[in-house]
Amino acid sequence: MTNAKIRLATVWLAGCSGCHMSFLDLDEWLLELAERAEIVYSPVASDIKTFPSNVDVCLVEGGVANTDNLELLHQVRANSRVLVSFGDCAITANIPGMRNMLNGADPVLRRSYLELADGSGQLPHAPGIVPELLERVVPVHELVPVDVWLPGCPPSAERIRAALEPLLAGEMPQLSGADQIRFG
Amino acid sequence: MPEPYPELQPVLQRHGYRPDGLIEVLNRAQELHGHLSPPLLRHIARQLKLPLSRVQGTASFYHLFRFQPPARHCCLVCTGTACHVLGAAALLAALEHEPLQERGIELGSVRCIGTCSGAPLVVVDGQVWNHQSAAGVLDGLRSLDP
Amino acid sequence: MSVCTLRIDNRDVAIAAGASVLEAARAAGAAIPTLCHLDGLSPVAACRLCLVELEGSDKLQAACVTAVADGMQVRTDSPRLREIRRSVIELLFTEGNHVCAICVANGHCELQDLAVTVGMDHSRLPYRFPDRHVDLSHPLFGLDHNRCILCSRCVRVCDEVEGAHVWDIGWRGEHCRIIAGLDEPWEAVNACTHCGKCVEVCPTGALFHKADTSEEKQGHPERLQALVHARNHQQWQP
Amino acid sequence: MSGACLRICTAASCRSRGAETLRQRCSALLESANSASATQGVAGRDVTVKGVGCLGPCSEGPLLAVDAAAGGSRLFSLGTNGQAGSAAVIEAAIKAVAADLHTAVADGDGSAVAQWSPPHSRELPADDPFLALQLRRVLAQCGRIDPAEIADALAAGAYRQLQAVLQRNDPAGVIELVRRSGLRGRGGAGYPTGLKWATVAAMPGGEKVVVCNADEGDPGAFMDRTVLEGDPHTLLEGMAIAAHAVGADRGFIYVRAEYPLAIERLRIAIAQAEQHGWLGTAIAGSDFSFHVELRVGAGAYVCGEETALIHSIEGRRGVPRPRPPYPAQRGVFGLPTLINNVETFANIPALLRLGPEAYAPGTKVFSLTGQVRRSGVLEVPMGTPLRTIVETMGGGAPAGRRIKAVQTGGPSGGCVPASALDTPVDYESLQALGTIMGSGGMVVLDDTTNMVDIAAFFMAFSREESCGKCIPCRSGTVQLEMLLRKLLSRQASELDLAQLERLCPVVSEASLCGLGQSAPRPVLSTLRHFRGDYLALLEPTPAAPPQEQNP
Repeated sequence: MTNAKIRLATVWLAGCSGCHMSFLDLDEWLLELAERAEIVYSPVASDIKTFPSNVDVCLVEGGVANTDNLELLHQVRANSRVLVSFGDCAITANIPGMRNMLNGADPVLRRSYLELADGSGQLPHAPGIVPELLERVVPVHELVPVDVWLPGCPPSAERIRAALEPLLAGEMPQLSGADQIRFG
Repeated sequence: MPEPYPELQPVLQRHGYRPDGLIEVLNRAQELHGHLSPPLLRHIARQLKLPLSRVQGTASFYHLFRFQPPARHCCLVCTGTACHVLGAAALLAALEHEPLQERGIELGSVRCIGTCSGAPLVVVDGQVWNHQSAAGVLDGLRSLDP
Repeated sequence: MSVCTLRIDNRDVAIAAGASVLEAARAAGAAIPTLCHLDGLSPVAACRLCLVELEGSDKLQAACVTAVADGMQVRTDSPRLREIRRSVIELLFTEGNHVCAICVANGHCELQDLAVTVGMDHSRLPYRFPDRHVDLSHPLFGLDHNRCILCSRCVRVCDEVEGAHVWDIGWRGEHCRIIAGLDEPWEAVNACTHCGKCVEVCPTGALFHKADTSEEKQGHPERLQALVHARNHQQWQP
Repeated sequence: MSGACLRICTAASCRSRGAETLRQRCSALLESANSASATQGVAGRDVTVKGVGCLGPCSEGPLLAVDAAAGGSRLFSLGTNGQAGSAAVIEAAIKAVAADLHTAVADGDGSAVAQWSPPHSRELPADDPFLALQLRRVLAQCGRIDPAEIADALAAGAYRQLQAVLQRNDPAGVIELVRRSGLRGRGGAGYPTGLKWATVAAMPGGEKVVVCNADEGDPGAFMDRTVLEGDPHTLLEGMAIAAHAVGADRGFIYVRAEYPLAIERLRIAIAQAEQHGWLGTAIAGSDFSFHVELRVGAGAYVCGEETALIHSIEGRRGVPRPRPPYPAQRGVFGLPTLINNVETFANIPALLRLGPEAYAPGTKVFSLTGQVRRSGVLEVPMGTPLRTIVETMGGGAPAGRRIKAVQTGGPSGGCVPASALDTPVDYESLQALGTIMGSGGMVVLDDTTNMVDIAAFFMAFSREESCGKCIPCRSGTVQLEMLLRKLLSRQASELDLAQLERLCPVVSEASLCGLGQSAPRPVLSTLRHFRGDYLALLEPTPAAPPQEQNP
């Protein structure tokens, strides 16, 4: 069994990390998961800083909002067999995507750092340190092919488990019904 | 209190103050007043005994009804098929870059006026100008009264 | 009253002549999704979710406005219909700004439920993120255009049941939006009786009670239906 | 007519080239010459000038025809032929023509004018294919009569068929003649006209309505405008015959606001017909009454859809509703309503005059425009090959270019590739190619055209004109246009192309009315015949110029 461990990663793009919190809500099943999967990259379960190669399953939380998100997503896609779009932000852009209604990165920065600033606001500018915002926050599948969609804000622990169980067994999950695919 | 908008009485009468005359009345009202202002729309709604939202909903459905006063001059670029294949999009784009508004000229587009042999064409204050280029239109617009 | 016999999904159904295919299908237990339709209001066939296949015709028909006929053979489910229904829901989601997580109607929303019904775990079409407004001028209610799907239930209930005709649909095409009065703030329209029927029939969180916060809005279309029944039959259920 | 006659086309296209000014000048000039000759006792200078409807090849306008008293006429193009007709150029040309005419009149009598050729003009010989290959029935009097003078129309035979119909008083017989002629709706859908009339006639109830759909909205189409501006009485006569046949006493003409001259001509024609007893109460001494009202649109393409048109006549948003009930069952004000388009009604007098057998298979009026040497309005026998129209009559693509496709049917139609130009123009043949006859707009596209751009153009049109009631059309057209724009900006992948091909049938099958149902057709048609244009855009670098694909 230990030889057959799948290599599991989770990444956190533009989201609130709530999906990851929900992942931690799997509680004691996490122990079972640890038996069957090796967590090779994760903001909540690993200290590895660079995305590894040869990943079997990667859960991607969050929309794609800046250049760092975009770069990481391309690494994820290039190195993962199954990419799971994990939660509403990854699937719809959701809350981070609400900035898209302002129509562009510049209006968003101006609104946040100048118009709503109390006094001496200034636009952040630190090339190479602060990643540039993309013009709009984009759902993961609009940028790279996605294999599994796991909606929810956040997806409940049960829902996450319903998706992971088949993946651990090397199968693709078939999610349906309000318990498994309802947004929100 | 005197009846407001007495000039609308003939068209209202012709349609017997019936709701089905709404578009005809709106057409006439705009002809007389240049645009459909809220007081004018309220008056028409009252005369035809129609809910305000029905009058506004109907007026806003049709492209030619307008709720703002028109500029002194109006330049419509025809964007019908024949004009399109003969360069209307570039013509419109070029004119959009000109500060026409400052000169009291409203720029718009129209979807085919059915005189396609003059494509690409513009309609300036109701007059058709055939076979136009951006430079030609701008030249012509310069000769309009300021 | 004469009776029509028809087949719906290979089940025989007998129903009063003049009934709609939708009514017949529901009587037969066939689940046809609907959104703009609401019992008690006139049908408009705008949402296209209730399209069905009729034997002998290539053209799909909206079940809500198609009258039953003797010998009619109806199919309410097929790969073609499933594709259309999912696409319609995707088009609705991508057209507005439907952020379920923060919506008053989360958990009680007909659009959200239909996404589940049609198996929409993501939209294959890009979200458009339109710039829309929220009207909070009314003392009791709000209208969030971001969540409006233009089903026109509010327009019809206000016109057909309340008789106030506060609402209508303004403008055209992609620019369509619900308008009050002369496209004024809701509060400025004297015709409004503050009855709240529009809020109760709204399938999403577009029209809401201001007191409601996330997940707290529950629609009450049954109250409208009780009212219409009472009025039509002079029968009340106290 | 005893003297010579100058017929000057004052329809919208020639009018935009100064034709109305020309007519006024010539008219004034001859009037003064005639009155001078009358006072001087010089006889024979009986030359008349009249403004007439479309003479055909609009690209050659302004057009002027000179009729000799002895018969025979010559057609002249005063056109600058493609040159930007600035006001100054037009004014100079008009002055020159008027001055020359003045000399001709001063020099002689009517026969001198009959020999006259305007300066700087080009005579279009009678055997010019654009003229010679036409079969003018709907447009028989268009360009001959003065549309603002009912006397002129009456002299040319207007209302004679109506009179005969009223004398025979056999409505069912008229419907049978229409049915036997095989006439089909000229508005686009091609529904059998006789069947439609019979359906309305069979509806119970005393009150019925006849509606003429003159909301000619397809961009690049102006057949109906030509009839309205050039010979409105033929339309009114056709409507009155239809009203008598189906038992209606009330009629509406719904005309688009973008046609101000057509509206003016219709108002005059209706008023004159009423004065002469050809419309109104107890027409021509019979007990048949028919009152026609003009309704002017306000800019909404979708109002060409019949249920939307009904709503607009009723003063509502021009939003379509599901059918049934069909307008024949429940139309304007809930009454049984017959709706036909302008050209359909205008066919009726000729149909009755010739009889159904001699009439069949009828004619079709087309407006030929786009990247073609000669554009304008032409009427040809149904089934004329497309090649005859665009190459022989229209002269083909401009110099140095080749025809790539012909677009028919406007935003609801598709593109016929050059390889299929031998297709006869009829309802079925065009449908087999994935397009439609439509109302008659024919836009020639040459080999500089990118067909994806054409598809995007029409999708943008449908998006703008969608009424917004049903979601597949309201939002589907937006998504389809976004996909096409993505292609045009070379950012699309094969997945996007697949998405495009998936979404098209959804929009066409799920939309409520014809606008949405046919909105994807320009995409599907160009995908079918010019897939190469799409594939070339998928590549990141510009590929070789797209070649036309063989279907």
